[in-house]
Amino acid sequence: ENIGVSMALFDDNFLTVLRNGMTDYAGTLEGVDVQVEDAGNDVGKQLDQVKNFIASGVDAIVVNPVDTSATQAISDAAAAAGVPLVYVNREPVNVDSLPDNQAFVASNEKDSGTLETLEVCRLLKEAGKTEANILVIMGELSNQAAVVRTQDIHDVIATPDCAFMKIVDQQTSNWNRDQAANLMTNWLSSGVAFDAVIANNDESAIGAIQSMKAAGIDMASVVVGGVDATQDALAAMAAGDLDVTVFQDAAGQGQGALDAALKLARGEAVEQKVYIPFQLVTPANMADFMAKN
Amino acid sequence: MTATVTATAGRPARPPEMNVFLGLLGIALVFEVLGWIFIGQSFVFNLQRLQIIILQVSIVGIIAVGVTQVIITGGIDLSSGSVVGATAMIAMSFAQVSDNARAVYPALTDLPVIVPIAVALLCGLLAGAANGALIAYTKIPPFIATLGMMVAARGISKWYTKGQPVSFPTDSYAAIGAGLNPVLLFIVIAVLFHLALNYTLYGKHTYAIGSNAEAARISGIKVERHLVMVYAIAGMLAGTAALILSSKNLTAQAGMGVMYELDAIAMAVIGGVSLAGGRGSILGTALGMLIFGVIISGFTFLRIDAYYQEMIKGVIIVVAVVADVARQKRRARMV
Amino acid sequence: MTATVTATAGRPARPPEMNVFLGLLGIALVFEVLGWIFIGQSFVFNLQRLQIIILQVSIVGIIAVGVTQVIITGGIDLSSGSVVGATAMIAMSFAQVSDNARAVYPALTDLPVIVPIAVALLCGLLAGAANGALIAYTKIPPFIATLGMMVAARGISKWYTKGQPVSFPTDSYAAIGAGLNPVLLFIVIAVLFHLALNYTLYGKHTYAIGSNAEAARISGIKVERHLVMVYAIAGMLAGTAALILSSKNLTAQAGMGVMYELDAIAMAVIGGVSLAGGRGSILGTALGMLIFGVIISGFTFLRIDAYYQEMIKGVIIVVAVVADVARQKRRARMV
Amino acid sequence: MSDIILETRGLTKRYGGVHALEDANFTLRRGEHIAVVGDNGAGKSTFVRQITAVEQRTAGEVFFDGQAVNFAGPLEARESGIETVFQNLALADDLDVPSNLYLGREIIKFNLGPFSILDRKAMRVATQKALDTTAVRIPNLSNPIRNMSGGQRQCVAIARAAAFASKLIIMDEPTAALGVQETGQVENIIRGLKARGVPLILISHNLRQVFDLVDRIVVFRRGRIVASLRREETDGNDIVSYITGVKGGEGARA
Amino acid sequence: MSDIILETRGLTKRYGGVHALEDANFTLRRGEHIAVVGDNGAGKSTFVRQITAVEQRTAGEVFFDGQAVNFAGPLEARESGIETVFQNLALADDLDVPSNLYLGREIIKFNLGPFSILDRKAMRVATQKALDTTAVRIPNLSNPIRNMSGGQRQCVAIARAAAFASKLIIMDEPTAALGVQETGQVENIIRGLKARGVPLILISHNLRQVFDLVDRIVVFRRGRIVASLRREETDGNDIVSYITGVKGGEGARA
Ligand SMILES: Nc1ncnc2c1ncn2[C@@H]1O[C@H](COP(=O)(O)OP(=O)(O)OP(=O)(O)O)[C@@H](O)[C@H]1O
Ligand SMILES: Nc1ncnc2c1ncn2[C@@H]1O[C@H](COP(=O)(O)OP(=O)(O)OP(=O)(O)O)[C@@H](O)[C@H]1O
Ligand SMILES: [Mg+2]
Ligand SMILES: [Mg+2]
Repeated sequence: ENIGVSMALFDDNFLTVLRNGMTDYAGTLEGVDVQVEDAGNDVGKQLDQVKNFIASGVDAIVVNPVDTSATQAISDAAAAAGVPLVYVNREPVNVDSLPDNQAFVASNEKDSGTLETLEVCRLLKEAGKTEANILVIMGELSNQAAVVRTQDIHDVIATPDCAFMKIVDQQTSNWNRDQAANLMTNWLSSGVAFDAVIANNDESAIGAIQSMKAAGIDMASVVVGGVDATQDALAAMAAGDLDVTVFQDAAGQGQGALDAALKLARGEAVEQKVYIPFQLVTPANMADFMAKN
Repeated sequence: MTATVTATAGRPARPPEMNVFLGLLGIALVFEVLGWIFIGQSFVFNLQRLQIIILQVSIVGIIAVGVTQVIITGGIDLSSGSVVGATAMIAMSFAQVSDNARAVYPALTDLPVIVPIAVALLCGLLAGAANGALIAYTKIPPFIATLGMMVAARGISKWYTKGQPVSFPTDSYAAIGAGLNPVLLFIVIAVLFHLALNYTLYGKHTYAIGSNAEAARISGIKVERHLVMVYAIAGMLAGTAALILSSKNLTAQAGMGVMYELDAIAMAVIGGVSLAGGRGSILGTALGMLIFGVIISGFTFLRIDAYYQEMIKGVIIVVAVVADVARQKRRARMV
Repeated sequence: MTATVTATAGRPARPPEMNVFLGLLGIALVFEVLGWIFIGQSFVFNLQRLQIIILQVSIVGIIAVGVTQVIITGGIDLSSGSVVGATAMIAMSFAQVSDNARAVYPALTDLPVIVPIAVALLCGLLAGAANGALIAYTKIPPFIATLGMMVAARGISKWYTKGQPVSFPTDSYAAIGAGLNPVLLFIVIAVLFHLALNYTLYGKHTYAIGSNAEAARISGIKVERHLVMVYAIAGMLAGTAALILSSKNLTAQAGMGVMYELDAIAMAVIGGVSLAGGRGSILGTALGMLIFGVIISGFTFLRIDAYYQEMIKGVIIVVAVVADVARQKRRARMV
Repeated sequence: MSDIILETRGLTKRYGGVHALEDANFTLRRGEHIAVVGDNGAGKSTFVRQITAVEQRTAGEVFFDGQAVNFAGPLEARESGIETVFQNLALADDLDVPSNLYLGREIIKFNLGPFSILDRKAMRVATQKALDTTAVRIPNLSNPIRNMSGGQRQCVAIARAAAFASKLIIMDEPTAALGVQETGQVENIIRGLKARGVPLILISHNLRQVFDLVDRIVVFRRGRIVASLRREETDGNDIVSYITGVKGGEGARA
Repeated sequence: MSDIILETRGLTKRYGGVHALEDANFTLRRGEHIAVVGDNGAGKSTFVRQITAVEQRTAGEVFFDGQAVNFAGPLEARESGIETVFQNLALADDLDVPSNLYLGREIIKFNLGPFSILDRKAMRVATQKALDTTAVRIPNLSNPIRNMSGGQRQCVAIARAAAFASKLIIMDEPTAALGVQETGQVENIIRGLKARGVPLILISHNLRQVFDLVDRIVVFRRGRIVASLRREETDGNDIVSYITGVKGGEGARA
């Protein structure tokens, strides 16, 4: 079978793991040919890629949506051509109206930022804070994950339990370690007092950590949270710098999506909605995740 | 005794568009042959594929039509991709259905489709006119003026809904970019601008400014006003592209249109439009656009690993222009 | 009867860099005043801030030094950001420690630091030389040649490890970009190239080519060879930037350096380097770079909402160049 | 109606510290042909650039057709009736000959504002006629100007000015690049303008030509007008001594 | 050693359908000064561009200094000893006068390959000297060439060629933009070259100048050489009849 895969973007660490999980798994299967395309974070391009797959006569398509609200057009195109379709990683907006030969294997992005912020909230309480200043480092402002994760932070802080936390500033690092490092140094130079840094991804958290360490700040006195549980992040956690991150089974999602696509292509029944939960990673359980991402 | 007349009027040289066309055929042929060898099917003789080849580039193609005129005046427009993003967000927010819980303007839903269309054209026009006015009246390089607009417009699209995508358009809005409409719209626009550039005052002055702006000014062409018009039209075409793109995808996103400006410029230059200004045609740009379409579809067709696609695309852009330059030089030299 | 001599030698006009410097002071002053009003502290008189102002732009500044020469020859380099990405990936993969389970080349870990340094410089040099050779020998526009390289190099960086980040460098590699080293390296490079452009054959020929390439060729300058050299050096500086960037961040990723090329070009142009070629200086570019640094730090300092920052940045780029152009015009017209 | 078509008072232009033109007082009567001569860098082209508003003057006044004028740019100058052949020929290199001749005043078949349809055939025919008056031989009118010889380009520029002549024509070294035959033709064009009563300012280094054609000769030297002499009251040697500074004092009223 | 420094046989250049130069047979002896005259578009500049390899010829052979040559470009031509003043002055507008004069052969203080240190003072002094020979007045040598008058630019180009004169100098309408005084000076430079025995090809529309300066006059017409006459055996009217086509047949050996 030929399976066409359209990834939201290639130069994203998490999605890279997912993608490699899929291709590695395909390598173990007999007669399965996976063709992966890079949508470059462009919804228009993604739709065109799906149509190109259809024109080339693939047996099934896997889409990692650039934007979960753009999935209607993709579903329509695949349905019109009768090609099975599986969404992976991000829950499509039309999840409740998917045709029979479409499915999704995804996580709910709302969970990631919520888990992260709740844990930071818990750690701050544990440290006996009654008032805590938070710095937020956002991902790329045009990116959905960044928007949702940032909203999660605000939502958690809005709950009475964590209302003692106060966001003093929130800026963007564009997912980028270098920009996050510069951002943190700028904050430090402004003398902003803070108790925790909540970043939309691990790279940004690591950038902030590097700057804080360069400025001689004791990392035990600051709570830092990220999302992704990348190798670098786990190393930072092992060093005691990073306090919280959130793991998502990227490789597992990739495998699951490919399996679903193959089954649909063969006309077998599949579960239409498969939720893969996010998991909180702390120094306590980090050993379990070391080999995963 | 009479002098011999050896200097005869040159027969009209082969138009540069011919070269681009041959290039297009060549590339398609390569895919066709490789297709039979590796995939066992035809690349070209597949109606669905021919449609997607044009469909997937016609939106950027509309931008490229605007960019072509801009380049002919000797300018450049780096802002078109970002203008697409910002315009799509704004226009789409006036095209949402009422049963959408998260409408940007809950009070302004289910509007007639003319409203978002007017908004899109106006947004594009304003952005383009701002580019043009800056370039014409402050004399800053087009590269910088449109770079500033690029950064600012992307900022606007991120700020407009704080990064939230805008979705759930009305049916009439969704119809704009449905099916092969983008292709039809592209063809109409391309033909109109082909005529405008070749048979009207507008076109003559566009070429004159690109050829020698000082001469154009001294000759009485209102260079500043004309430049504003050219950039404004380019902006409006970017607005049109935003309209079609968001309608086709049923959503508008802050990140829409990233890099479209470079693709549009590349299409024009591959089609023989000179970055020095004064030379080029819509026909050439349309051919350049098709080359892009063929390459993108060809890659998927041959199942070329995505990792290699960008490398190969970079090489093809360069090779296409190299070939065109070389052919023109040879023609000038020998014939 | 003797004729009156009214045409006297002009006193040396105020160098354009002076304008840029005044612009820099002006912007810093605005932040200083706003700082006292809104934040209640000084913007400028803060050692840590002065350091970060320079530190955060010095890596792009190194690229901008290379781009400045390229622009002086009348060219442009859109590939530098992508070259940074690709070079960082490749160089870093030769700088990994052995106790890293996922090293790219498990057999090639703990290498002496000279190896990744040499690799980075070589990669940058090759990419730049390829740009230069294309431009010089096939005569395609620099915009297109470097656009092709931009796309291709980004493809390489994504392909190299299939998108996996490359981390865990050796201590000696990590030391390259630690602390204020990026600033020191920038200063050394800027001074070297300032001298080269002003006092050597290299500089003279660079300006001559940008001013009139045909004249330069007829006068016996080996234009092609020189262009290859200029672009190769620019590539090498991008390689140097990749080295420092990946070392500073202890990681290399496929997305590194995105948009750096535009920032570098903007720095040069804000610093008075003419996109038409023939005019500009490293000093101007350095000042343009500082303007960028001040703006970035100023935004964070004033806690301006991230959503507005890009819009304001776009406006500032344009205003800076508009002001510079206006001042130069006024000077030429009146004095 | 005054007898004077153009007058400048105290016209001055400085570039940085370079005093290219100082306190030029100049008068041109209706129908009069005046030559402006002077060494290289004497300020002749600068003088023309101020009158035609290609540059903005540093000081002084310009009166045209009885009124003080302050043109914002060359377009305004042209619209009020001043046609100019500039020293650095203002031609659009990528356009063909008819397009250049009619640049900015194209013949229109159908008026649609900026999108008016051009009458290309009419322009082509009229161009051929205009060129015939200059006797220049241009094998293919549709070739872009880029490919023409220096003289051919010059003839296109002159044909353009002559074809649209109205109140005043200024020519900055129009025959510098021309051959014997074309020079003769241009001189004939100038004589035709004289007969039609169109006033002319001719900048030229060719004293033979100057004495053949004009009524009065104005000499520039180092940015100043040092002499203004009727053709009859002077001769070549006299003019040369003014040009070279052997004669000529603080400046003269032209 | 042959007496002939430059010879062309059947030199031909076509641009598309335009036969700009047809079958030109031309000979220049050592020390000889030849003028090339002809109407605009007659092919004079084209002839020069072929010899100096600015363009590649369509057909024909060029012999220089006794050898068949096939220069790859103007640089090679110059390196083998041909200095040229092109019609469209090859100057770098943004550079100052000394930089232009020494473009491509800068004086060096300290050799470091491409990064050799320039001796700016020496070039400045030498430039002033070279310019003195042309009598042009340039107020400020450090001004970029962009701001110079047409004549000043021309003088810089001529000074450059004269200063580095070696085996052959070609000047394409060198005095077209020049004033009376500067024209005189350039003519003096040319006489100086004659005295030094440097051969010269002078393209000019100024017949007075041509008869004053050269040994032989070659007439181009419509891409062909139609006459080649020693100065003594002809006069102005004769030349004009060749230029205009009244005289002259299928072509002549120059
Ligand atoms: N833009 C400028 N900036 C500085 N100096 C200038 C500028 N334009 C002209 N000049 C100077 O002004 C003086 C007069 O120049 P102008 O071009 O008027 O001379 P001209 O009389 O026309 O000479 P020519 O006969 O050579 O054309 C010259 O010394 C020239 O160098
Ligand atoms: N690149 C080109 N393409 C097409 N035609 C050209 C090109 N260059 C020159 N020509 C034509 O070749 C002919 C000869 O031109 P050339 O420049 O040699 O004339 P010339 O004798 O130097 O004239 P002038 O005295 O006006 O300088 C002209 O008809 C011209 O239009
Ligand atoms: Mg002049
Ligand atoms: Mg010529």
